[in-house]
This record gives sequence, C-alpha cells and structure tokens, in this order.
Amino acid sequence: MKALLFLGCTVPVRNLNYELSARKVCQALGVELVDDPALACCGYPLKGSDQGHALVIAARALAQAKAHDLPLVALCSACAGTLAEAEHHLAHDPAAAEAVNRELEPLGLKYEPGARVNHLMRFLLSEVGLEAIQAKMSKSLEGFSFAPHYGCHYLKPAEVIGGLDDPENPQSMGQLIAATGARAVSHPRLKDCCGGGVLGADEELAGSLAGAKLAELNELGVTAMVLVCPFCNVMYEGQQKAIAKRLDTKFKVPVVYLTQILGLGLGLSPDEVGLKLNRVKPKELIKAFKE
Amino acid sequence: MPARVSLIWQEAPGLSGLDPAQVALAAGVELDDGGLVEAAVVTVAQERAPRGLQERLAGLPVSWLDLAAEIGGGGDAHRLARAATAVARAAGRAAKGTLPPVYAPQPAQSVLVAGAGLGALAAAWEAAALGHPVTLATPFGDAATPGADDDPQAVGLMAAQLPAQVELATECELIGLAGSAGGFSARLMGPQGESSQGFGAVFLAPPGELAPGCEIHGLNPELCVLASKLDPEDWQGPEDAWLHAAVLAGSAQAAPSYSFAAALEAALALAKRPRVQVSLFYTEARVAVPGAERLFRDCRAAGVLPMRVEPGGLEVRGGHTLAWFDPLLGEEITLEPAVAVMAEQSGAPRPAWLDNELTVKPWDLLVPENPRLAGGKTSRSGLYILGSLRGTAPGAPRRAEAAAATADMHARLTGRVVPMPAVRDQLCARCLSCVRACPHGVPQFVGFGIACSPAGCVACGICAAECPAEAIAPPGWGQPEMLAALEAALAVAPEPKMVLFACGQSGMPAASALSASGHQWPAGLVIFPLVCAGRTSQVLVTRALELGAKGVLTAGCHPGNCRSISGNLVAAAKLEMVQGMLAELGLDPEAVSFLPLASNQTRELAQAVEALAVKAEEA
Amino acid sequence: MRLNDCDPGFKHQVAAEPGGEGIRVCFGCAACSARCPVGANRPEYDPRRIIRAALLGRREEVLASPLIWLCSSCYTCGEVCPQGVRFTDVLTAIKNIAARAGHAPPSARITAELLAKQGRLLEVTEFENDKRAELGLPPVEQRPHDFQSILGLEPPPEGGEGEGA
Amino acid sequence: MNPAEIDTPVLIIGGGVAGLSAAVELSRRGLASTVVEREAAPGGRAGEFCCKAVAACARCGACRLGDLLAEAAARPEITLHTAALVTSAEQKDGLWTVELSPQPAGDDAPGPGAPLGERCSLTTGAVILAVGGQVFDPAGKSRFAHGRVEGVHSALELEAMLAMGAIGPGAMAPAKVAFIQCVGSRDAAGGRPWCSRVCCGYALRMARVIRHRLPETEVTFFHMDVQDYGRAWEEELPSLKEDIRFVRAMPGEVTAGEQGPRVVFAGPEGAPVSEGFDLVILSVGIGPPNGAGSLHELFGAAPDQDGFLAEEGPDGLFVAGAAAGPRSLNESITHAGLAASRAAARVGALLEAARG
Repeated sequence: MKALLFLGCTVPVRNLNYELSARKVCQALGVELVDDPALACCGYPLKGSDQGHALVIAARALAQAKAHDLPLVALCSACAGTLAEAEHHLAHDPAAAEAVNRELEPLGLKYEPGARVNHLMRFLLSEVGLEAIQAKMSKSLEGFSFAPHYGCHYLKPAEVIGGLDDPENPQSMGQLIAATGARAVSHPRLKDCCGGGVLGADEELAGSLAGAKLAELNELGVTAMVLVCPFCNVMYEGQQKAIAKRLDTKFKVPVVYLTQILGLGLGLSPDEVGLKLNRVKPKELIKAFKE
Repeated sequence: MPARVSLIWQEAPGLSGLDPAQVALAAGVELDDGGLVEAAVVTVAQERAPRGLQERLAGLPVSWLDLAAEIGGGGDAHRLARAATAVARAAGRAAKGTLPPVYAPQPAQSVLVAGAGLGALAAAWEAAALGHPVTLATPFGDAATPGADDDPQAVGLMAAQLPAQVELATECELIGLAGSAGGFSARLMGPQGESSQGFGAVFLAPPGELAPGCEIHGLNPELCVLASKLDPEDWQGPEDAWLHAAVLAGSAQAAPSYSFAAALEAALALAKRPRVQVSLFYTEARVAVPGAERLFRDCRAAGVLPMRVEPGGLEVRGGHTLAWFDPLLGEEITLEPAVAVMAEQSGAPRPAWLDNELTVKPWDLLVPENPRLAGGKTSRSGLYILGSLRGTAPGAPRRAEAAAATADMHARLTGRVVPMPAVRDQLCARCLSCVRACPHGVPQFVGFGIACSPAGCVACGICAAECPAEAIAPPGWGQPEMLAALEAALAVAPEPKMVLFACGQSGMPAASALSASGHQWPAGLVIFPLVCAGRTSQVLVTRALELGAKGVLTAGCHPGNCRSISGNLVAAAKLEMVQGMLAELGLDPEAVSFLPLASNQTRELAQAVEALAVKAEEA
Repeated sequence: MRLNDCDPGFKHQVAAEPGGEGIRVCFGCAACSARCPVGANRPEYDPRRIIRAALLGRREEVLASPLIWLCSSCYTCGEVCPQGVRFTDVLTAIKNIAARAGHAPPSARITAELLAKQGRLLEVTEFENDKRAELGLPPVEQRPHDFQSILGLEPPPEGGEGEGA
Repeated sequence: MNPAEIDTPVLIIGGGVAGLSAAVELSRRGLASTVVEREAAPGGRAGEFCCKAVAACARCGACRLGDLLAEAAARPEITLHTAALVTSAEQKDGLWTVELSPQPAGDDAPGPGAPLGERCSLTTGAVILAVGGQVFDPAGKSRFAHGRVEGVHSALELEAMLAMGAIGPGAMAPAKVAFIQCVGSRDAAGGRPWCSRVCCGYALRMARVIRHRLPETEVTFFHMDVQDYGRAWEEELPSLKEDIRFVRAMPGEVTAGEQGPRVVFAGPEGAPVSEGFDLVILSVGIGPPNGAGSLHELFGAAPDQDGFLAEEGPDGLFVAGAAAGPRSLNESITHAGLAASRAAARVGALLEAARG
C-alpha cells in the first residue's frame, strides 16, 4: 500500500519526532510513504485574508497528488482538512476549478477532481484497519493512560471529512490507544479546541483555550496527552510553560503523538519514535521502554 | 312481576376457567338450557354474539354483558364472586323488562349547507356524494364566489363540479334554527322573503373574511397594505438606493401559522423585486404548516431580515417610523419603511341568531375544543360548523373537516335506528329540565309536550338523571331499571361492598383494559357501566349507600373531554351534593367521589379503586 | 441605529464570497453561541452578533472590528447550526473583504511574503536538512518557486527576510 | 371490472389512529374495509402516549385511540388483520391486488383484530396508506447525548414514563427538568427542513403534567419559537409561561455532569452557559414513515419534497394521517375522514362503471 506524504510547513521543521514515528509506524504496518519534495504549503495560512490564493495553493498540491495517482496523506490536521475541503469545493464547483486551473497552467499543473486526501490516522484506520493494526502490536502499553486530543480539523467539517468519526462523540483515537493496551481517558474537555487558530491574533485568548484543558489533564494525572496535529502541539507542548506562567499556575502534562505510542506498541524503541525530541517528556513511558 | 332471567353463556377471552352453572347459581339466575327464555343475560357484547342467538332473543329484554370486562384476575373463588355480582346486576336490569321500544321515525335526509367558499362547497359535495338532497344557501349570487381567505381557483373548480342533487339558493341566508339531528327547522331569508324548511342536518360555513392579524397602532394608513392585497410589482427601489419594506407578522401577539405563512409569501415576493429590502417583524416564527419552514428559509436566503420583537415591543413614531429593541446588538433600531405589509387572520362573523335563538349556551359550549367533537362537530347533534367560523386554517384542513363532519352526519341520519328516549307523557310535568339538560338538543318542547328529535340521541342519559318525575329515559335505562340492577348486584356482592360507576368513554374502557390485563379488583366492587357519567343521579348514589355500599366512585372524563359536553361536570356536581348531605348526617363525605379519568389512565383507576377499598375496609 | 442608513447590499456581498453563502439564512437560534470556545472566553465575541451586524448592513463596523480576527476556526459552530450556516467560512468571507479593504492585521501580509519566498511558513535551511539527515529523514525542498507566481509576489531580497512565524 | 373480483372495497394499510379512523369513517358511509396492521396489536404510536390532562382535558387526543379501537371492533364492516405485512401490490384494470404475509406475533396479542393466519392476496378498489410518521431517533443528534448520559430521554420515552407513573410523588421526583425542542425538526442541515407541528404542544403539556404532579419541580423549555397548537392555545400560553421557564436558545449540547446531565446553551449575555438538570427531555420530531421508500416502490406513492407521502398518488391510492406530514392525533383522525371520502368516491365510481 502506497501513499503520498504531505508534510506541510511545520512538521518537517519543528516536529521531527512526529514525522519520524509516522514513517516508522507506516513501515511497520506495510504502508509505503512516497515523498515529493515539491509539495509545500496547503494554503491554510492565507485563508483568512486571501482565500482565492489559498485555494490555488491547495489545488497545486491536489494536482501534484493526482500526478502521482496516490492517496495524499497529511500528518497535520489543518493540512488534511484544508486539502480535503479544497478538493470538496473544487470537485463540486467546476467554475472554481476552471479559475484555479487558469492560475496553475503557467506552472505546468492542472487540477482534476478525484484526489484522495486524508489524515494519516484516518488513512490507517480506513485502509489498514483497527484489527490489523492491533494484530501487529508486539508490546503492550498496559498500565499507561493517555488522554486523546482529537483537535478540530481532524473531525470537522463532518460534511467533508466525516464518516469515520462522530465529531460529537469521537472514538477513533481512543480505539487506537486501546489497541496498544493502554487506557484511553475520556474527560469533560475532550472536544475542546486548542486555540492554535487564534495564536497569531490573540495570544492570551489562545492560551486560555489551551490552558483549560492542560489544567484539567494535569489534575487527572495521565501518562500523556496524545495528539495528531502539529498545530495543536504548538499550543499544548510548545506553549505549555508560557501558558502556565500566564495563568499563574504550574502544570506539567507530557505530550506525545499518537504515532509515537503506536510505534512503541509495534515494538519500536523510544529513540526510533523520537521520544527524545519531545519537549515535555513522558518520563515514565521512556523509562519503561528503555532497553 | 319480575321476569325469570336466563344466563346465556358465550365463551370469551377472560372467561376461561369459570363454571357457568356456578356463576348462575351464585347470581340467582337459571342457566340457559336452550328452552324458552323470558329475559336473558348474555356474557358477551351484542356485536360479538352469533347471529342465531341475536335472532332467538329478538324482542326480549336482554342484558348484553361484557362480562370479562368486569371480572379481572385473581383466584377462582374471587373471579366467581366477581362474575356472580356482574351477572346479578345485569339480571336485575333484565328482569325489570323494558319499556316498549320507541323507535325513531325515519329522520329527514335532506341537508342544509348555509355558507360559501371552500368549506361550504366541500360539505355540499360530500353530502351529495352520500346521496343526501342538499340545499346550498349562499349569501352570494353564485356558488363560485370564494371567501376572502379561500383559494379562488380551488373554489371555482369545486363549484363547477357540484353534483346535480345540490339545489342552489342564492342570496339566501340562514336566520334561525331549531331542532336537532333528523329534525331541524330552518328559517331562511332569500330574495323571495322568509321561508321555513325542515332538514336532517345543517352545516354552517359562512365565507371567510380577512382582518389585519397584527395589531399595530398609529402607523400611517397610507403606508399599510394587507398581505392579500399586495402586488409586489408595485415596488422596487430607485436605481441607486434601497426601498425598505416592513412585513408585519406579529407584534402584540404571534400570528397563527397560516397567517405567518401568507406573510412569508408576501415577504418573499417583495424581496425578489430589485433593490427592495424586506424586514419581517414577528414575535414567534409560526411555521407549523406544511412548507412554511422552507418558505421562511427561502425568505431569508432572498435577503429578508428576520426581526423578532417582544410582544408589544414594536413602537410607531410619528406615523411612519418603526422602533424596536434588538437584544443581540443591545440597541434600538428604527426603520422608516416605504410600505408596511400586514399579515391577516381569517375568520367569519358569528351569525347573530346563533347566540340567542338556537342556543342559550355560550359559543364555547356549542363549539368546544373537545377532542371528541373535532372535525366540525358541535354539541348540538346534527349541526356542523366548518371553516372560518370555527377558526380553522384555510385550505386543505377545511376539506378534511368537511369530509369528517359529513360522514358523521350520514351515520346519524342513516345508521342503525336507535330507540329514542321515551317520554312517559302521563308522568311528565313539562318542567323542561330535560330540554335544559340535554347537551345535544334532543328533547324539545313542542306544542303541549316533549318531543325528541330522532337521530340526535347518544343515550348519555343526562336527561334521565335530571328528570324529577322519572318520566324520561334513554332506551331501557330509566331510573327503575338502574335501581333494580344496583339492588341485584349489591345483594350478591361480598363485603365490603363498593360501587364504581364507570363512564363508557373513560372509566369503563380503563376498567376493561385492567380486567383484560388480569388486574385483581376488590371482591366486593360492583362495576356499573354507564354510557356517560352524567347518568349518575343523586338517587342512584344514595341508594347504593343505603344498600350497604361503603364507597361509591364515579369515573368520568376530564373536564373538556366529555362526549356529552357536561356529563362529567353534572356527575361531579351531583357527587358534591351527596358529599354535603353525608357531612350533614355526620357521615364520611369522602365515601363518594368523582375521579376524572381518560380511557388510557388505567393506573390512576386502579389506584383510586385501591384507595376506595382501603377506606371501605376501615369503614 | 437607523436601518435606512445601513447597507442592505453588504450581506449579499458576503454571500457572494466563497463560503459566505450561508450568512443570510441565520435567524439567531443561538446554537453556535452555545458552543463557541472563543465566546466562552470572550463574552464580547458572539457569532450571532457578528452575523446580525453584517445582516443588518453595518459594513464599516463589521469590517473594522478586531473581533472578526478572533475565530479559532474550530468549525464547531458549523456542525451544530440547524441551518447549516458554517460561521467559520462566513467569517473567512468577511475577513477576506476586510483584508481587501485594508483591515487585515500585519501578519497577513507577512504570511503571504513568507509563502512567496519559501513555499512554507517556516524556513528550511541547510541546518534543518542536516538535522533531518541525521535522523534518516529525506531532505525537503526549500524554495518551491511557483509560489511567487501564484501569489504574484516577488520574494523579498535575501537577507531582508521576515522574522518567521 | 367485475365487482365480484373485489375482496374488500377499501384496504387500509396501518392500524393506528389514522387507519382505524379511516375504517370507521368508511363504515359510517356504509362501506366495508380491511385494516392491515404490521404489529401484533393495533393502535400504533398513540398507544404509547399519556393522558396530559391536569385540572382539565389538555385536548391531546391520546384517549381517542380507545374509542376508535372499541368502535372498530363493534362495526361489522371492519375486518382487522394484525401481524400482517404487505409484500407486494399491483394495480390492474383499476383494482389493486395486495399480497399480505403473516408476521410473527405474540401468543396473546391484546386488542381487537386477529393475527393474519397465512399468506393471502386481497383485491380492492382503493388503498389508504395510513402508516404514520416516524419519530426521530435522537441518536441522530448525538450532541444531545441520548443513550450516553443518564437522565436524557426522548419525549416518547417521557410519554411512557408519565403513563406508567414513573414520575411523581412516591416515584422519580426530579428537581429540575429541561425540554429541548426541535430535535429532528426545523433542521435544514440535518435534511429535515420542516416543523413537526406537535412538539411544542406535547412538550409544554407534559411539562405541565410534571408540574402538576410535582409542584416543586422547575421546568425549563429551550426553544426557537413557540408554535401554535389548536384553537385555545393562545389563551393557554400565558399561564404556561408563568409556570415554566422559557429560554429562547437552541442548546449546543448535553454533557455528563457529576449530578446528572448538563445543558449547554447561550446564556443571556451570549456566552455559553452550562446548567445541570435531573432530567433532559428531547422533543423529537416526526419524519416520513419508516419504509417510505419501499411503500413508494410497492404502490408508486409519490413522496413530497420532504419525503412524506403525497396525499393523492396513483389512481385509487390515498394517504391518511402523519404519513402525509406531521399531524396531531386529532388532526390525523379528521384527516382520515378526507382519505375515506376520496376512497369511497373512488369505489363508488368503480362500481358505477362496472354496472355500465
């Protein structure tokens, strides 16, 4: 099984642990990730001020994916969401498709409907399947508890990317966590937004959005919070110290990527899944899995 | 000399395990051996009896007893005792014989439809289709003139298709009415002057009128247009500006949904005009008619601005400015509209004679909002009130109402001939209690005595309960028969004895359902089915107590749900009087009580009977 | 406020933007406000109120409002709206109009410039690619040139780059 | 057409209030009919409704089912088959031939009518579809947590709870009850762009029943608009508004609190508020009948734009009650009168044509 990997802006620079673990997990599950160095931004950052060009940028990636004739998988929920929405929009609006193609033509690209865009986690669930993933597990994470953070763009808009999960009662991350033998912790703020979307406009607001969940998980005392999006990571891991300071409190909530703990379950070492690169480290996990 | 009563046993669900001979013995009657019968108790309802048996018993005094409904569950001895009490009660009634049945004369079949528009035409059409000669008395010059709230095309089409047996009386109005189903006398005023005619049934469906449905005072009348008079073509904005239109669909109170929907139509038509900005004012978006929610959305999609105001929160300033508070923005908004479109409500003025000549009752008693009188029926048998006068929504619901009313009319005029209430003329004091009491308008004072109109009686017995001279009775259920049945049952019932008078619309169906589910009644409970709780008289209740009953419960319908309008209220009032008497005698007034009940409230009935038994046990 | 002074055309303008179509059907049922995470932290931020002001045609006020840039784009409002109004997208439409009218925050311009220069928000230098190579990760292209053509922007001269995101 | 070919002048599919009413109305017109009910007992949805009377009748019509069952049993013109499924329908020369097959039924099916014994086929002059509407399954709005959070019930479940006396003195006595309106109604996004017409009426009346039984209980009514419901409704509303807290806001979700369900809604200031309740009732709407698709195929009944059955389909096919759109019980009963009238006219015309 092959898929074209869409890295986006943040992952290849800031979240090498995510990329590393994702590649290793895919390898272990028999999914070949194909790289195309020409893939770049998904267009999301421009949406708020210039959605016309944001759409062209997304269409560029979709056209590239189409040229490979491979499903496009992204590690970032915003990339996956933006590209899926663009595909949905362009596939349903021939006039818009024509307009982007006028812009893409000078670049030697052409958008055609039919690109299959997915987030890596949803891709693994739908293409490999929960049971097959579970069957490949060689090490148990029993005794650890993880709080999944689905994030917004992993689930919504349901109209575009729905089907696998109910945004009001999501299950997929919990199932994958449970597949490792660990306990998935449900909590009242499960569906809360990380606030990353307003970080640029209002740091304080973004911080209070993320802070509420961090405080709650700190109280709950989980092994780690589990993410599937580098944008959420900016808030929960990158900003964790700053947020605690602003809220005049102290919390330490370890943050991992779902691929990291899947990797551990698949028998990879903490180094192989890049746990060393995590900023708020899940110490007990590292300790338990050190050879 | 009371007749000898035979028990004719017919097996039915709920009777299994009972020995007919034992039941007969315990009840003091003879078990039928196929021989000669003077009077009989049959253990199933008449409809479920085999035809041969019905023929064998024709002309004899028979109590058709739904025995299973009164027995319920419990051990064999318990059920036997309950069966014996029920059979004894029925036998007491049968032994009394019956008045020679007074059959209704063939009711008049002809029908008067007084009115115009969709409701009137639908009624005329339906009645004619059922074979009734119809007189359609319209205030207009032809049948095709619609009411103001009708769809003119639909009315034109129906008028063109009117069957031949509909006789059209144009420019003709109903000015007076007396009588009841099968025997109405109508006074009509036509171009040739006044005339009087007899009809079997009357449909009243005056043409609908439209009135502004939105009270807003002080707005310059030149700005105002009624929704039905709006021509959207008249309005468009100038080249470089917007023309503001206000559509008023509720300000003092919410418009009804059909009126709201019509306002939405107007708003949408205006919003589609070039450079017209429509603001829609309402207190509640009433979208409970088919398509209205879609229409509401279409309006907004077309640019109509929804402006919800608090009731009374829309103010008029200087005759041309609307002012209201927008809670979301927290500020006052003003608008000077170029046009204000008013939603309308449909209705019809009540004919003057209805209140004085036909009924001494207020309108709400003639046309109560009673689920049993839905679909055009009134408390007066054979009189149907349709459409705008009733306040129903125009359009399709009016046709349904006309169809349902007409079927009821047809059943009344042509159904099984019902023996009508018999008035024993030699006993009648002409006190007119029955005329006042009957909610269906059946007994009328004619000449020197009481005459009952043939097809109107539902046998509720309210007249019989009221008659001080025991002169009037619904078929076979005069006071003597009732008392005989009560005496026979209480003679057999084990201690402590209790009586449940059960209304045929509520208490009895609930009791039957409980019995069918195996509910165990107290052994000493006599279940006494009545057509209507209104049949309970003071005499009946006090006699039950004299005969040893420790408690009496009357289970009738909730106020507003009585098929005979006031039977339940009458019963409750009677019981209250008995309670007063008991209190004066130093006895427990709580020994008698009225239980308002619906047929599906079995749990409430079981609880009340249980409480009754506890009290009786203590007494 | 006098409705006659407002601009009824504004809502139609928003509706004409991609994603803005939904604005007109809102009648303020409040489902979105019940779930807006930003509103929970900033009471002055109420999706309904922004839509209401836009519907009534208070163009300048809406476009100049700093509130319109506070959406976290979590999409919850759109999921719960019984009318299918995707407020996030409506606001995107409004923000695009605001940006064209010169109301965009400075970060919007910087973002465009960075993308034109790098094809990504974050710069990938040799340092990053070396680090990637150390971990066994393939190199990433640093300057996908077609972004300049798409955005119609020349990249800023070397050395005078933006401060990164 | 030969009138002798007719097994029953009119065949009525569905033995709920609409179907039974149609049969009774036909009987009043002197026409025989056969009613086919899928379940083991007739009565349909109305059998689950509670009486909503407090001091007086609330005019909900739930008690009329009993009248109809009794009347249908007493009228010899009406044949009632229970536990019977329509398997095929065919129209030829103006007559419908409908095949029925027996469904497994319990041993002692209560109520009138008898379970269909064996497969049979009936030829009839007219068919009335009275299959009722389908009550919205609240699982379709998972944010309201039905089935996930204890204390969240659909209004249909509340009907049963009130009928069984599960709420009241000596039983469950919730201190705070919330009703959430328009669950599966007025929901364009959910593909249900219609008002279900009856929910404001039933919810407020059940709220009043709860307040009557438990005067200390606080009831909150979350709604968008209060719809009209019957002639006397406008006069009834002010007293309801004094008794019940009306909150005009569509809640965003129901969450699990420590003491029970919590309703999240936009508070008076606009920002989200989370309030705890003991009981949250979801006022579920009415949708097109279950299996409308297959009935459509069987009889060629045309669905309207919302998927309800259009009132008049192909020749000799009529629709009564909530299958044609959301209706109250009283309205369904009256509406069945129209279907009966049309069916009777149709059968009359067929017979006349046969006579030449």
